[in-house]
Amino acid sequence: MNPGVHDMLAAWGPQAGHVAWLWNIFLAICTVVFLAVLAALVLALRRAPRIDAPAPPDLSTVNVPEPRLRRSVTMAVAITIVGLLVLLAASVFTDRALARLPLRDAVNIRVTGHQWWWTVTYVDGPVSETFETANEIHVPVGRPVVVQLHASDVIHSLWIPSLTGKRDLIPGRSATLAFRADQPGIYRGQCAEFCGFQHAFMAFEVHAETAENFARWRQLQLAPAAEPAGAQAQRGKQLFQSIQCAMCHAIQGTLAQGKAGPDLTHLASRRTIGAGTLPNDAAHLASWIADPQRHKPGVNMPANPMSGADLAAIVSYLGSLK
Amino acid sequence: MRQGPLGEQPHPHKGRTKDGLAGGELVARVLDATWADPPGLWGWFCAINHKAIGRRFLVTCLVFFALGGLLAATMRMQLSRPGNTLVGPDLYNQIFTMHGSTMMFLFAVPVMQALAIYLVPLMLGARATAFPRMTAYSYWIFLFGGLMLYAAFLVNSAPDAGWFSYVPLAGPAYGAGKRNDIWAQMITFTEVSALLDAVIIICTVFKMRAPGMTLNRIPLYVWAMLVVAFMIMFAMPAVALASAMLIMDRLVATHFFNPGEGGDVLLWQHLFWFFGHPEVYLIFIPGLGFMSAMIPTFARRPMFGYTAMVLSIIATGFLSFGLWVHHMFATNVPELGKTFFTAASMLIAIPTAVQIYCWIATLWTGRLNFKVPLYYVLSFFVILVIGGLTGLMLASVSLDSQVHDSYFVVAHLHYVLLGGAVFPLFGALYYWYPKFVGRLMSERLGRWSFWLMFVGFNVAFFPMHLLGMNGMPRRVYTYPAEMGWGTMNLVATIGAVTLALGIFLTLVNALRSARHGVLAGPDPWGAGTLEWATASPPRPSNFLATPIVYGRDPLWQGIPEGQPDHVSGLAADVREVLCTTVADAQADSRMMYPASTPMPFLAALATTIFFVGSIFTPWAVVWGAVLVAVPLVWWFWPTQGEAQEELALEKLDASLAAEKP
Amino acid sequence: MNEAVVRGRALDVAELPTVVFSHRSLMWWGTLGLMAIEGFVFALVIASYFYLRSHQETWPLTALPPDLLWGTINTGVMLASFLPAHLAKRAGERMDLPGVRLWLVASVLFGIAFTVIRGFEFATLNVRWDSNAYGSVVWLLLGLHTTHIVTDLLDTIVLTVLFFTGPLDGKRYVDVSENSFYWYFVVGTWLPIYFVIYWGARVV
Amino acid sequence: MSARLACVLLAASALAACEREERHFSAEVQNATGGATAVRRSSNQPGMALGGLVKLADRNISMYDDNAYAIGEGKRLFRWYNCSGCHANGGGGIGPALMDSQWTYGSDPHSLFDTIMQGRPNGMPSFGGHIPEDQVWKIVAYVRSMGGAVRSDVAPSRADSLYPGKPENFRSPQPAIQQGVSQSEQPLSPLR
Repeated sequence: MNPGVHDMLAAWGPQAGHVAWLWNIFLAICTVVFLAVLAALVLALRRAPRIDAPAPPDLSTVNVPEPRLRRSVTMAVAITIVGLLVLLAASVFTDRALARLPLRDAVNIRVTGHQWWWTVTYVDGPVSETFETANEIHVPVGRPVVVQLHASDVIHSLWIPSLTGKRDLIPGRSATLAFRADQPGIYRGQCAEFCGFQHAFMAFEVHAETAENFARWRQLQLAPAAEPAGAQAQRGKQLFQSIQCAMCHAIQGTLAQGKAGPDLTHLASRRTIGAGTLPNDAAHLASWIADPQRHKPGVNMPANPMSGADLAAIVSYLGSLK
Repeated sequence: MRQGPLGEQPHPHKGRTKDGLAGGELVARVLDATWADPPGLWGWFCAINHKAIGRRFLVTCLVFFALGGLLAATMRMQLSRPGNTLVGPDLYNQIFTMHGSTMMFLFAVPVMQALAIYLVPLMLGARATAFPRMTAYSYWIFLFGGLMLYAAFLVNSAPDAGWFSYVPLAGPAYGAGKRNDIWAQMITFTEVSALLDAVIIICTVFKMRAPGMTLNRIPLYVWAMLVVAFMIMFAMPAVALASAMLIMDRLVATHFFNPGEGGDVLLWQHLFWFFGHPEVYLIFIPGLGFMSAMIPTFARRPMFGYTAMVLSIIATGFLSFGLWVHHMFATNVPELGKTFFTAASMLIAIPTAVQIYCWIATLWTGRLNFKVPLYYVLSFFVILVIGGLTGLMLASVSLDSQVHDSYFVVAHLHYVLLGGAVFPLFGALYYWYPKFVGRLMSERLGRWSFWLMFVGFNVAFFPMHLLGMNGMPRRVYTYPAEMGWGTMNLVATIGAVTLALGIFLTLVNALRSARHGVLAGPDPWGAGTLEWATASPPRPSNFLATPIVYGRDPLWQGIPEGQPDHVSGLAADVREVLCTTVADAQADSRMMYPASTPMPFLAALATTIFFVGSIFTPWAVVWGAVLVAVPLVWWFWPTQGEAQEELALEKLDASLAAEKP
Repeated sequence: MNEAVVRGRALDVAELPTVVFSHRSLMWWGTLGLMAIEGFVFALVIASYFYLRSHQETWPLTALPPDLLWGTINTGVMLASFLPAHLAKRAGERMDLPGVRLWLVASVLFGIAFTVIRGFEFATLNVRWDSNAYGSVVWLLLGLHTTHIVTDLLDTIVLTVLFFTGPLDGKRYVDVSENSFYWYFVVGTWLPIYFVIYWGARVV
Repeated sequence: MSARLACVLLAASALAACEREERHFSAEVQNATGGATAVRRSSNQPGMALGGLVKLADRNISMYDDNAYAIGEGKRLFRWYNCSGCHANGGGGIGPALMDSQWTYGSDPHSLFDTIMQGRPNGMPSFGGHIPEDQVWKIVAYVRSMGGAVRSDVAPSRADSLYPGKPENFRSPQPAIQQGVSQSEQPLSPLR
């Protein structure tokens, strides 16, 4: 499965772009400094005569000033300071540029971090217009996105290398992060603050789409779950609402209203399950439901021992939730 | 001869034999007998001689270094290929927490203090550290703290929330069991030890320098350790306090970090990084000290720009307290504040640059005696400089927002800490080994070890910069194959193995050379500072007669015509030392030192019971305090004999003597 | 008399004093070091107090401010205890045994007095350490200072007993001086702590 | 002799520590009768009602009494499954309190397990089939900790939330709570 773009230098939005620009400046200046120091060192080593036994020390410099050396060192320090000022200026300039992202007609999203997955809530418009999904953020290309960051348990950190730098989600604090995607595509994001057993598999995806695709997706998400066609899927729905599934998961338009786990109303429309752990297809879904601990040890979803028929039924039901 | 206030009689004969070169071999033997720790196993527990303690301290730290290294190797094995299942997430979290905590709290800072405990008195021409029993106590407490941590690891109770123990993950709600209480208490142990050693080093440097060693003649290494000691006094309390708050939150339900009850999780980060950032410089500045000690010796000339060097070290010490927020750029602290911390973080590059240029200038105008220590010194210029430059990148708020908490940071911090501290430390071990052991280490093995370490290090850590920029976060126990991080991780693992091999070679070298090394003699490198003026290894009293100093490199600059060259008149049959004035080190007073005693060991044992007990019940604070008080009072209480010896040596100040007949 | 004299190539220090006070004594520097550390811990706790306070609209959260009575009385008693401490120090530096004994005993009595009053202070804080963050930080602050009081009280008691039983020598007078020096510190640090605990919860 | 005793004690404490700190990810614990044998005592069920019988505890052992992580999980599930909705934080409300000494249906492990699985008349829903039994055992252990029935070095401390009174690790054992048998006393407990 192609994981999506995840490289801070492969910048596909203005925020990551500014930082990539800053990176190049830092890289250039630092490389020059590094080479200069090495050159000075190598020259010093080539120039200074070798001796192997500890010869008597050269005391000619005791209490005698060394004007030439002092001049060179002072010069080097002066150059260093200038270099640092340039870096500082570039850095501050970039900070300002990042802060200046125009936010007119922004898409407002609330992202809540959990151990080890993400709730994504689209909060624009009246309550009837808001909806919730998980581990997959869809954004329209060219429109700014303002993300309100919350944490439900421990500290997490939202990072989408190709779109924007990271920002922590801190319990008891609120923060926002603004970015824009300028090219359609799939960008991988990941939790960047150590948050327990499955910090490693706490990923998500940003799907940047054209305005109309985004609108279509949005309409789809607003709708309640489709009524499954076919006996097996029907039975799957019954099972889902009666056994443990419904205790944690919600499927809008059914009796399943659990709030502890990801909302599954449109599960089949997502690319991954388990917060980027597995691709979302029938086989993986079945094996995930049967025993998530095999794929993501420590995850809060328990193993669900059940007959093959039941499992198949539930999988086919979930598969129908486009 | 004076009488005691309660009619105590002065000791009949003690204190008659005085030291000084005039006394010859006889006095030398008396001095050895006086200053030697008692023999045998019991004597081992009574030892308070700073060389014995320093040697043990050093070895203990190196053992912890090896353990931390093994943990690192395990992590590299686990990460060598995607989806590896060598260790699961639970164990991995314990391992990387143990690795970080071990390296930071049980190796990097203590090893520097251990060397200082051994070297500083020798470099100052003193007979011992100030407060020798406290020196021993701080070693024992450190040892027991480390043992507790590893004992916990063996019974699956190792901390698992990272060496930074961020709440709430490490707090009561998400850190089940005792794992993070163990961490918090390990902090208490190591902080007590570090703080006591800091006070000891400061007092030794201020009051116990050889006559004539004015402030502007103190060796640069000692200056570095002095600054470090001051930094410890103001950095370590922060983490000690934070860990106390943490353990109280976990055990007695206080709410310091509970947002639900008015607490704040960022309070932890502020307190922790107020310690955590200076911590980096606590590790790095002694490295600078090693550089400044070795470069003049191997360039065969005095250090260029002594004053600039001293001022730079002090400046670094001060500035290091103004940077902590750059570890919190990803949190929602005010933007303006962030800019300030960016500026401060860049500012601190200047004093380091000054020192680097002064060293290059010294090498430039010197004649090079190319021995293994110099190799390690030179590697500093490659590795540390790279680490410092990536540090500038992390100092920039916006750049940090990308690389923060990614593998880029892992690469950066290892470039700084290994380049700035471990490589110079290895140089220092090769440099001072003959002083500890009396024999030189093998040059050939040394060069092999160096090149393996140097190449291995860069192969292991350079790729991590790229991994970080490619989106690989820190502290992950594995990663999916499709991320394409596999190859570079494999390379890093190969590098790590090479590095480990190089370190192992140095170990072999040290063990072999202890037997078969070339005899060193007092001054094998022809160095200029006082530790080389005495035998290798030094006699129990360090110096038969305290030297007198007339320059920055006493052994090079010698004694001016007609000036005295040593101190005489201190008791040889009683542990008597000379105290000098703080600024210009004039002989000022005499002081009697205590005899070797097991009290430090017993007190440390009691303290350990206290600390470990309080992990399980708050009441341990009460009965533990009583338990600790007993050996401490015993420790303080003078015996009849001590009082008599005191009186035998006692002289009052002129003013007092006037009114006391 | 009693300074180092040059004899040939040697600097003879046999005549230097062994009993020296304040900045001439190693002890003084050691005590100063510990004071710096502990003082900084107090400073950090106070900083934490105001940090937590700065993130709240209401302070002291849901609790009532502590009653002023006992805390203020204790402040008075502590300030008064400067005197015996100071006189003990002076007597020590004059090596005057009766004086030392008298003022050490006085200091011990004062120490006991405000350890007892401290008990009442805890009782009238009007908050528990586990009620909320305010309670936690106030208990921590008061608890830390109490630890210092108790330790120094024990030191003083031990020293007093020693001065009645012996064995004594000149160096012990230096201990008296240092003990009082540390006492100054404990009392000195109390003043800011008093204002934080008792007025930090009142003054907005 | 004393040395051997010391070794035994050390080993014992080490084992205790090991079990306290274990993180059991997958439910290798089966401590309920193989087939469902008991009727539900409550018509009230979460989600869509399940027909059929429920399982009962087959041993009077509280599986997780010595495991801090599992009890912590129990505490989380107690919130997730909204037990606190009726029992508050053990203080009681719509449902009875769980930290006092009145236990209508018995407070030993198997009674607690059965109460959760079968439900009880007038209110307590029957969770059999709605919660995996391994999780039920975790909740059982947590409920026991509310009454101070588990070791204080294992019981959870305060939550990161509003202060709900004494944390579990400070509760003194309620006289009426039968201690039952905790699995570390089982030579061949199913956890090993």
